[in-house]
This record gives sequence, C-alpha cells and structure tokens, in this order.
Amino acid sequence: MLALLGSMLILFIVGPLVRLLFMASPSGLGSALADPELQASIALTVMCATAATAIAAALGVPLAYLLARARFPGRRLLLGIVDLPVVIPHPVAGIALLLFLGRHSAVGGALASLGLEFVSHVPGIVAGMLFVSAPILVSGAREAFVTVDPKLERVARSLGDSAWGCFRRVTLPLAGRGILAGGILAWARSVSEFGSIVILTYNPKVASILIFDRFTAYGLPAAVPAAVLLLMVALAVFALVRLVEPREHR
Amino acid sequence: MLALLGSMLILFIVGPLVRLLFMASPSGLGSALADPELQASIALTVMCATAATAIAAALGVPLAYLLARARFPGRRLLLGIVDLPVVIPHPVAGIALLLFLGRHSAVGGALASLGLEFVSHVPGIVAGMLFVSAPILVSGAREAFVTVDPKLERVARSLGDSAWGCFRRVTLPLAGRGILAGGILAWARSVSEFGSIVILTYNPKVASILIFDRFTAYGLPAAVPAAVLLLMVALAVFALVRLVEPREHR
Amino acid sequence: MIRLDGLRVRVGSFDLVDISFEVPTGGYALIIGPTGSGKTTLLDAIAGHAPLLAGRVLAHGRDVSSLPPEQRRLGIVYQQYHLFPHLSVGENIAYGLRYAAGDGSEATATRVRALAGLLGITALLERGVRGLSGGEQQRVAIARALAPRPSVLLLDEPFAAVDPATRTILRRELRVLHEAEGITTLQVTHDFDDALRLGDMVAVMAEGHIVQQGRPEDVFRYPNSAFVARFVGTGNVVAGQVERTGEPGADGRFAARFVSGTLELHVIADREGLAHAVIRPEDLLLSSTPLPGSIRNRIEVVVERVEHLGPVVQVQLAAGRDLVAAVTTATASDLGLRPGVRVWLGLKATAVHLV
Amino acid sequence: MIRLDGLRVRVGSFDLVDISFEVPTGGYALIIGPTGSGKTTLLDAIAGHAPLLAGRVLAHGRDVSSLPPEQRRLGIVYQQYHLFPHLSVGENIAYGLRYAAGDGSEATATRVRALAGLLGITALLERGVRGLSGGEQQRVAIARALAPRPSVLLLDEPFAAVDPATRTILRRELRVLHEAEGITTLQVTHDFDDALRLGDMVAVMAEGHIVQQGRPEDVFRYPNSAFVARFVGTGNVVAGQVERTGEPGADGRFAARFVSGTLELHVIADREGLAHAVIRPEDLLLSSTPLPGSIRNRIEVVVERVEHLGPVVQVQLAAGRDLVAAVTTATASDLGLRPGVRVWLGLKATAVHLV
Repeated sequence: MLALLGSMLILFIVGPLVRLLFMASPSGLGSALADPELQASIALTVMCATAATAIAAALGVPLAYLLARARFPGRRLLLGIVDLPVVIPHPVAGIALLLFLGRHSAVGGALASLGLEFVSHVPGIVAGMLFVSAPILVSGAREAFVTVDPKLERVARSLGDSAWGCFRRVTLPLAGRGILAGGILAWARSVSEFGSIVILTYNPKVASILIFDRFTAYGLPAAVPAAVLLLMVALAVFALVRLVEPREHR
Repeated sequence: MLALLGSMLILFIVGPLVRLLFMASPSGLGSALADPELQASIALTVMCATAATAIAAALGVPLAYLLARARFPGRRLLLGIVDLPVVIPHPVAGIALLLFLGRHSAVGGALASLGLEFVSHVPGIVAGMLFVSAPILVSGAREAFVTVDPKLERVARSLGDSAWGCFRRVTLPLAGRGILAGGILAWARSVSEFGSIVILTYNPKVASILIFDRFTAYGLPAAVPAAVLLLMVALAVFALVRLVEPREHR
Repeated sequence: MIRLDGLRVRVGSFDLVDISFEVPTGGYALIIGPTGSGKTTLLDAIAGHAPLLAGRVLAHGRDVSSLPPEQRRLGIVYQQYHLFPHLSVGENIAYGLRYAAGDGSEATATRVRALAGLLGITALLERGVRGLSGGEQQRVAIARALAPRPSVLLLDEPFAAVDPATRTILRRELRVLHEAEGITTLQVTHDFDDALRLGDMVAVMAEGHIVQQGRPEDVFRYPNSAFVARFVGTGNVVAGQVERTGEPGADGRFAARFVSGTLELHVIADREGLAHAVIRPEDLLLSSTPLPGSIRNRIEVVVERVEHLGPVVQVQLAAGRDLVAAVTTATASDLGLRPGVRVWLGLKATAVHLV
Repeated sequence: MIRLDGLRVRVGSFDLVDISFEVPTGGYALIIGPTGSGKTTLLDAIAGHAPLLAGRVLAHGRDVSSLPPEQRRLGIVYQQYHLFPHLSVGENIAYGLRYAAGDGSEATATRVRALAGLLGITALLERGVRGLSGGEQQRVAIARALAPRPSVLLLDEPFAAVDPATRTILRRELRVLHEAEGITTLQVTHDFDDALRLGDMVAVMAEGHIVQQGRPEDVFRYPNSAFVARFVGTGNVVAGQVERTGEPGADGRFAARFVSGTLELHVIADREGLAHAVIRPEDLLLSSTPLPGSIRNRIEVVVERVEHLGPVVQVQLAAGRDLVAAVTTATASDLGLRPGVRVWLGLKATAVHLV
C-alpha cells in the first residue's frame, strides 16, 4: 500500500524524463550538437555556473564552517537567511537583483563605475545563479562540517595544531567529500536556473533561456533536442554527486 | 576573516530582498492589493500550491517512510530519483511534463479522455509545482522519520501495537513537526515555481508568471508591487517554517 | 518459560548460529558476551524484530516464532530505555494497557499507580520524560514493560547507561522486583557481575555461538575455555603444556606437571599437551613460611603490586608468570604485603582448572 | 605537576565552581563523579577548550591558563578515543610529531615504532583505524597522545567504551605504562574501581564542586558524606540519630548510641543528632555464636540473600535495617549461609563511621 502510493510519485518524476529522453532521435541530437547557437549557449551556461559555484564556495565554505561550529547570537537568523532564496519566487528574485545591481542603485552604480555591469550582461547571469545556488552549497558544506566531531579537532589542537593547521589537516579532509557534493549540486542548480536570469539577462542566452526562447518562437519540436541535451548534462552531474557523496549520509 | 567572507554572501542575499521591499510605496502596495487580476492570480497560485502539496504529501509521506525505514535493493536508486528534479533545468522539466501529460502521449491522452487536461489548464500548473516541490517534502519527511529511533517503534510493537497503530501513536506524532516543516517548504517552492509553468500553462497566470508578464509587457515599475506582495508571502511562509521546525535539527 | 530452539539469525554482519537455551518459568537468565557477539540481535529475534532463518522461540510452551511482535507478549527494556518522548511518565507506563483485557480508564490508572508504587516513581507520573535521570528512566521503562503483564521480560544491558553507584541500587531493585513479580526474565549483558548477582542461569556467547551455559557460579568456577575464563573474570589464565607424571585413575584423570615458562605446577589433568590453566585468585594462598599439609605447589614469589579493593586485596605476584592472588585485608597486613616483599605461595593441585 | 587553582568554568548548563586540585609530578590522579557532575567539562577547561571564568591551570609550574590548546603540551585521550578516521594507525600516532623538536621522518618513525612496541600495536601500524576493537583504539589513542611527550596526560573515562573483561586488561596495561613512562596523569571517571586500582590521589565531584579529595583508600574508608560513601561504594549507609551515652574524652569524642528504626548500635561519635552511619561490609563479622571480646555490637540477624562474587560472598542481612556483610567463601560455607539462616552479627563500635 505504502509502496503503491510511493511508486506513483516515482513514476510521476521518472515518466516525463524518460519520455523526453526517448523523444530525441540520434539525428536530432546530432544536429543539436552541431548547432552553433546551442553550443555557445551551453558553453556560456557552464562558464557562468562554474563562476557562480566558485564564488559560492569562496564565500560560502567559511560561512558554513562558522554556522557549523561557532555559537553566537543571531546564528539561527543567519541559518534562516542563508536558506531564504529557496522560497523566493524566481522572477521575484530576478526583479530584486535587478533593483539591487542595476545602474540606478547604489551598489549597482558603484560596480558599474568599476566596469562591472549586470543587467543584460554576463555578470547578471552569474548573480542570478549565485543567488539561487549559494544556499545549496552552504547547507551541504555546513552538514559536512557538522559530521566532523569537534573532539577530533580538540585532539588535533592538543597535539600541536593551530586552529588553521587543524582545519587543514583534519576538518577539511574529513568534510571534503560532503563539500564537493554540495558544490556539484550548487553547480547543477545554477545550470537549471531560469526564472531570475530571464529577467536579469535575457541576452546572451544561457541554455535554459535558449530552450524557452525556441519553444515560444518555434514551438515544441524546435526546443526538444536542446532540452534533451541539457537534461543529459543534468543527469550526468547528478550521477556524479551520488558517486562523490559520503555514503554514511544516507 | 571567515566572518568577513561569510557576511559578503549574507549581504548578497539580504541586500536585493531589502531593496525590493523598500521599493514598494504603501500606495503602490494598496493598489496592487486592489488589482483584480493580481488578486485572482494569487488566489490561483495559493490554490494550486496547496493542491500540489496535498498530492505530494499523500504520495510522498509513505515513500519517505519506506525510504527511512525499509532496506531493499534499489533504495539508493530511489533516493536519487526523488532528488532528481532539483537538478533539472526548469524549462526542461516543463517540456518533459508537456510531452508526458500532453494529449498526444499515452498517459496524457488517457487522462484527457477522463476530462483531465493539463496543457494550458490549471492541472498543468499543479503538475509543474508537484514535480519541483515533491522532492522537498519527501526529503523533509524522510529526515523527520529517520530521527525517530526505530527502537521506539519496537517498544510500541512489543506493547501490543500493530504496525499501523505504532505508526499512528508513536512515529507520526514524533515526526509530525518535521513533516509539517517539509510540507510548508514544499508549498513555498510551489509558489516560487516559474520555469516549468511558463511552458505548461501560461494562462491562467499564476503570480510568478503575472509578474514576468507585466515586466516584459510594461517594464519594471509595473512588476514591482506584485513582486513585493509575493515576496512578503514567501517571507511569511518562511518565518512559519522556522517556527514549526524542530529545534534539535539545527 | 521461554525456550530458544536452534535459532539461526542473520542481521547485517551478525550471524547467530544454533542458539538453544531455556529459561524456566519465574527464572532469571542472562546471556553474556563481549560487544559484537550478537546479544542484542538475539533479543530482537526473540521479540520478533529480526527474522529467524531457522529454529523456534517458545514462550510458555506456545510457539511464537511466526507471530508478529505485538502478539508475542514479551516485555522489552532497551539499554537506552527508549521512553516515548511525547508522552508523560504515566502515559508511558499506560501505553501497553490499551490492549489489555479488562481495559478501562480505571483499571489502567490502578495498574499504573500500582507499578509506580512498586518502582518508587509515583511522584514522577505527571512529568514529561525529558530530564529524568538514568535510574528514573530505567524504572519507568521497566514499569512500562511490565504493565501489560507480559509472559517474559527481556532486558538489553539494563545497567550500561548508569554509573556504578546507581547500578548497584538498580541491580538490587531489579532482583527484588523479579522475586516479587516472579516474571520469567532474560537479560543480555557484557558484565558477568550481573550474572553473579542476578541470575539463575547464564549462557556465554562468542561470535554468534553459545560457548558455555549453566549456573553462574559453575561457569565462573569451571569455565570450559580460556575465552570464557577471561571473559567472566575467573582470574589467572595461563597458557602452557601438560606433562603426565602419574598413572591415570579410574576416571581417566592423572597427576601431571603444568609448565609455562619458568612456572611449574603440580596439577590433575585428563589429557596431555597444550592447555590453559585457570586459577582463581582466592585459591592462591599466601604465607610467610611454606604451607604444610596437602598443598602440592609451594613457590617462593615476589610481590609486584598490592591493590586494596574494599573487602579484598589483590596481590600481583612474579612467579615465572604473573599471577594475581586475592587475600583479605587482615591477611595482607599480617604478611606486610607491599611491592618487593617475598612470600610463599601455596596452591592445591586440584585448584588448577585445566581447559 | 599539574595544579588547578580555583577554577570556575561554565559551559552550557554545567557550572564548575572553585576547583582546586594538585597532581604531583609523575602522579596518577582521578576525578570521579556521577554522570553530569561536570568532569568532562573540567578536562576541556584544563586542555584549553572551555574558557576559564576564574582561576589558573599550572602545568609544571608554568601558568598555561591563557595559552591556546596547542601550546599547553597536554595529551588528551577521550572516552570514544576519536582516532582520525582518514589516517592509518601509524599516521595517527605520528600526528603530533610534526611539531616535535628534532622532527624528521626518521625520528618520527623511531618514536612511533617505540610507542607501538610499548603498547603492543606494532602489527596494526599500517592499518586504517576502522574496524579496530575498543581496546586497540584505546592503545592507539594513548600512543598518539604520548608521542609528542606531553607534560601531562589527560584521560576521559578511558574504560567506559570497552567490556569489563577488556577493561581489566587495559587498566593493568595503563598502570604499567604509567609506571614505565612516569608521566603525570589526570583521569576523569565515574568508576571508583579505577581510583582504587590506578590512583595515588582522587577527588570526588558532585554538581560542579569537589566534595572530597585524598588517597583513594582514605576516601573509600572515611567518606565525608553519605553521598561520597554511596558513590564510592563504601558499603552500608544508614540514616539515623546519634544519642550520647558517655562523657566526651580529650578529643571531644564520646560513646553514643546510633538509632535507625529498630537497629541500635554502640558507636563513637563527635556530635549528636541526625547522622549517617557508614559501615564497610567486611567490618560486619558473622559467626554462629555471639563473638567475645571487644566487639560492642552483637545482634542476631537473619540472612536474606547470599551472592557469590568470586573471592567474596556478599550476605544481605535483616537487622532492623538491611545490611550487607562481606565474608570469604570459606566462612560462608562454614556458617552454612543461605536465606533464612540466623547468625550473630558482630561490629566494633569504632568500625561505624559517622558522617
């Protein structure tokens, strides 16, 4: 009975994906691979997602460590803020970023005068991706740090490690796989983002926008090959996470 | 140093949202509240999100219980499949659902002959929301079940409870808050969905599509009041999750 | 009565093979073994939470092997007590009474009060279970298990989660409770002291097998292997070689010499070759002059260390092999035992148990 | 030498107040107390992982209170051992040698091999730490802590995670190791047996305070409160009333009567009123006829239960209050002790310790 209800949900998730995969003829896929606009857009997507993940890691891993280890007033509030983007409707996030990073805002104006333009530029794509993917990386890294017993760090300190030495020799090696898995998921989430980017930077087009664009302009058949290609990338990344992720978690 | 890096990320998340909240004049917000199209679209969003969450709960809670308790071959694969929608680009998910539930597919055709039409109909919105939000509910419920020690269930069984009695008297009361929190998050994720719905059912318009539509048709100022309103709903829901969520989790 | 009849269970990496054991009605039996010997898995199998690959479980003559856990009428108390955190102490105890014959709020309340009185937790009935001490939690868990009048009580390491001081008190209470209620009890533990203080019967497990069973005193006195001797703490276990020195008697036993390094002992053996000598510390007699009479082994030894453990003093001796003797405080002070002192060690040949 | 000087620490709900204690160089001291008395918090404060609100920690005369943990040169072994799971046994042991004077791969390898030899884990050096038994883990953790030659070794419940049989072996090894290396050692434990077997010094903690300190035998024999008496397992602790019967002597002490229910004892007291009588089980003498001589208390009692615990037999007696006596196996069989038998109990007035 439980299994029956559950398998309906599984079917609802797997069915559409399998159906989409079967839609693509090898020839359609081949011509999609040879399509220069799609090539450029996938390259742009991968580049921006990588940049967003790198920024999320540089800023998010330290934050995750603090949230996992330190006890300070406002910690629960910070935990909340970090997870906030998950519940923000994507176009709303896009509009908020547009207002924050646009030329007319204080921050956006200052950055623009440094030559960093967001709206309708590549950095806008990275900003949208960062906004939605950073929470995933932070929460993955935080959980990875939480699983490292603080007593291991105390032992390392008593054996002569400084705080940094102990982080490098004990904490990071033990949390590494979990952080990597979080990073890969954040990367995939960046690739999948659409709603905020469509508002911030429609052109140049990332893959999800290109698919949407072709769907609205030329209809379903024009969008399917690109969709299949992007789905395959997503599935490959996902398989990678599952291989990297520490087994004990599950 | 760690705190500095971390606070840059926090600023990047909070800044845009605060900026958006400050954009809305009380009068603009008032007229947005009085806007019948926006009213209808928020009502539609809430209704569809509630339906999607109810379906996700009915099918997902049993699945979550199985994934938390039973050990069977293929369990890891199922865990993977349930989390899959997180990495699927939203327009790709929309196209996959379109193919799966459209009149020309086996499943969609059968359902259409029963009077259940998805594409460009309200059920399409629910389908898109369900696809992206079910993983959140299932993983929240699964974690809630995992925190209930199986030995408590064994004790209840030895005291005379059947499997169902023990679930109702011990497991569900103890996992309840976690499942509720997962449900609220799934509801919020449904409200936030845009990329798949824009492909499945552009009309009638849910709130995120209405905002996008106004942005593209009339520009930023027309979209802001509605965006603020939706952001406030999202923040309220989020605050609710934080109140409901079991404290031990953090 | 509960009888295990050739049980075979596999859970994860634990593999229990051919477990047969019987606890008579009203008896108190213990299964002891080191961590990882499969004791908790065995309890789970008895209670119906781990499937049997072979064998049967009989409770008071009834084969319960194929019944679901709720129909076996076995009360269980786990090591960490596992009280229901969302219920009060009283609700925890009453949990199983919903299914009891003659159920009713009054009958339930009466039974809960009676058990709480018996276990001295009446004052806690209205409280939540968070913040109870280990000892209080254990009392609540026992009351909860006893409430529906199970036919057998299963205890999983009931004293592992409390300090030694509380352990002593709980052990005494449990024994009194067992005598008052007369319920057949089966406990698993890694502490042989529990068996000596509580049990009528004990079975020693190692790696999924029962390696010895019997009355606790007998297992303690006559362990059938070096493993059991070490595990139950019989005392000195020395590996060596048996060499026959006399003719076998009617029972096949003969006088022999047991050699281990420079230690040589007169013993009574039933076979030659490699063996372990098990010698209880209290059988090693210490004196300032060689002991007279029937004591065959007399060795001069040096005291290495003296440990005062309440009523007994443990004396570690250098006698070719390290040996530990137990003497009374009075003897220790009469002999002036302290490290470096030379004393005579006496040991009857019959006090050396060869395994 | 390590000296704690008026320490005050608060971590979460634990509040340690005015902890002063000194372990001489090469000494072995234990801090014992029940679960939740703040023992582990104290170790963390000494090692520099919990901030001091007041007081100082001195290691060999050097005030280390404000140094970060890595500069205190204190080796620590936690209850669960906490080996680094991503390193081999050898790498675990070598971990702290990176910072040692005269570091170098050869010096490191030599030190690791020496410690592994000392602890009997040479065969494990190349292995990962997963799958090690509790005893092996403990040996590795001790070797790792000792490798950088700390000035003090801190042990947190080192025997709580192993079975009693392994505990006996590890305890002996630790004692031998301590004697060989001569390192100042401070252990926290909830088991007073550890103190009796290992310690030169013991401090008993309760609710964040040290309630008694001294040599383990003295604390065991002369507990200063009913709490300590019960916790260290001195034996019988009976609440009652002291009534003066004689004139005070030069030391202020006087002959008195101790009354508890129907039990009346002749005692020597230094004050009247409510008190607890602490009586060691081995001071309760049993005989078939009233004992002659200087023994003031002679009472006829009934045996309630007899427990054979290796070298001693514990006899529970109904004597107005329940009392436990400890006798040798020989005495028990001479007197034919079994439930229901009436015997004479003898107890010297001076053997009753009033607190």
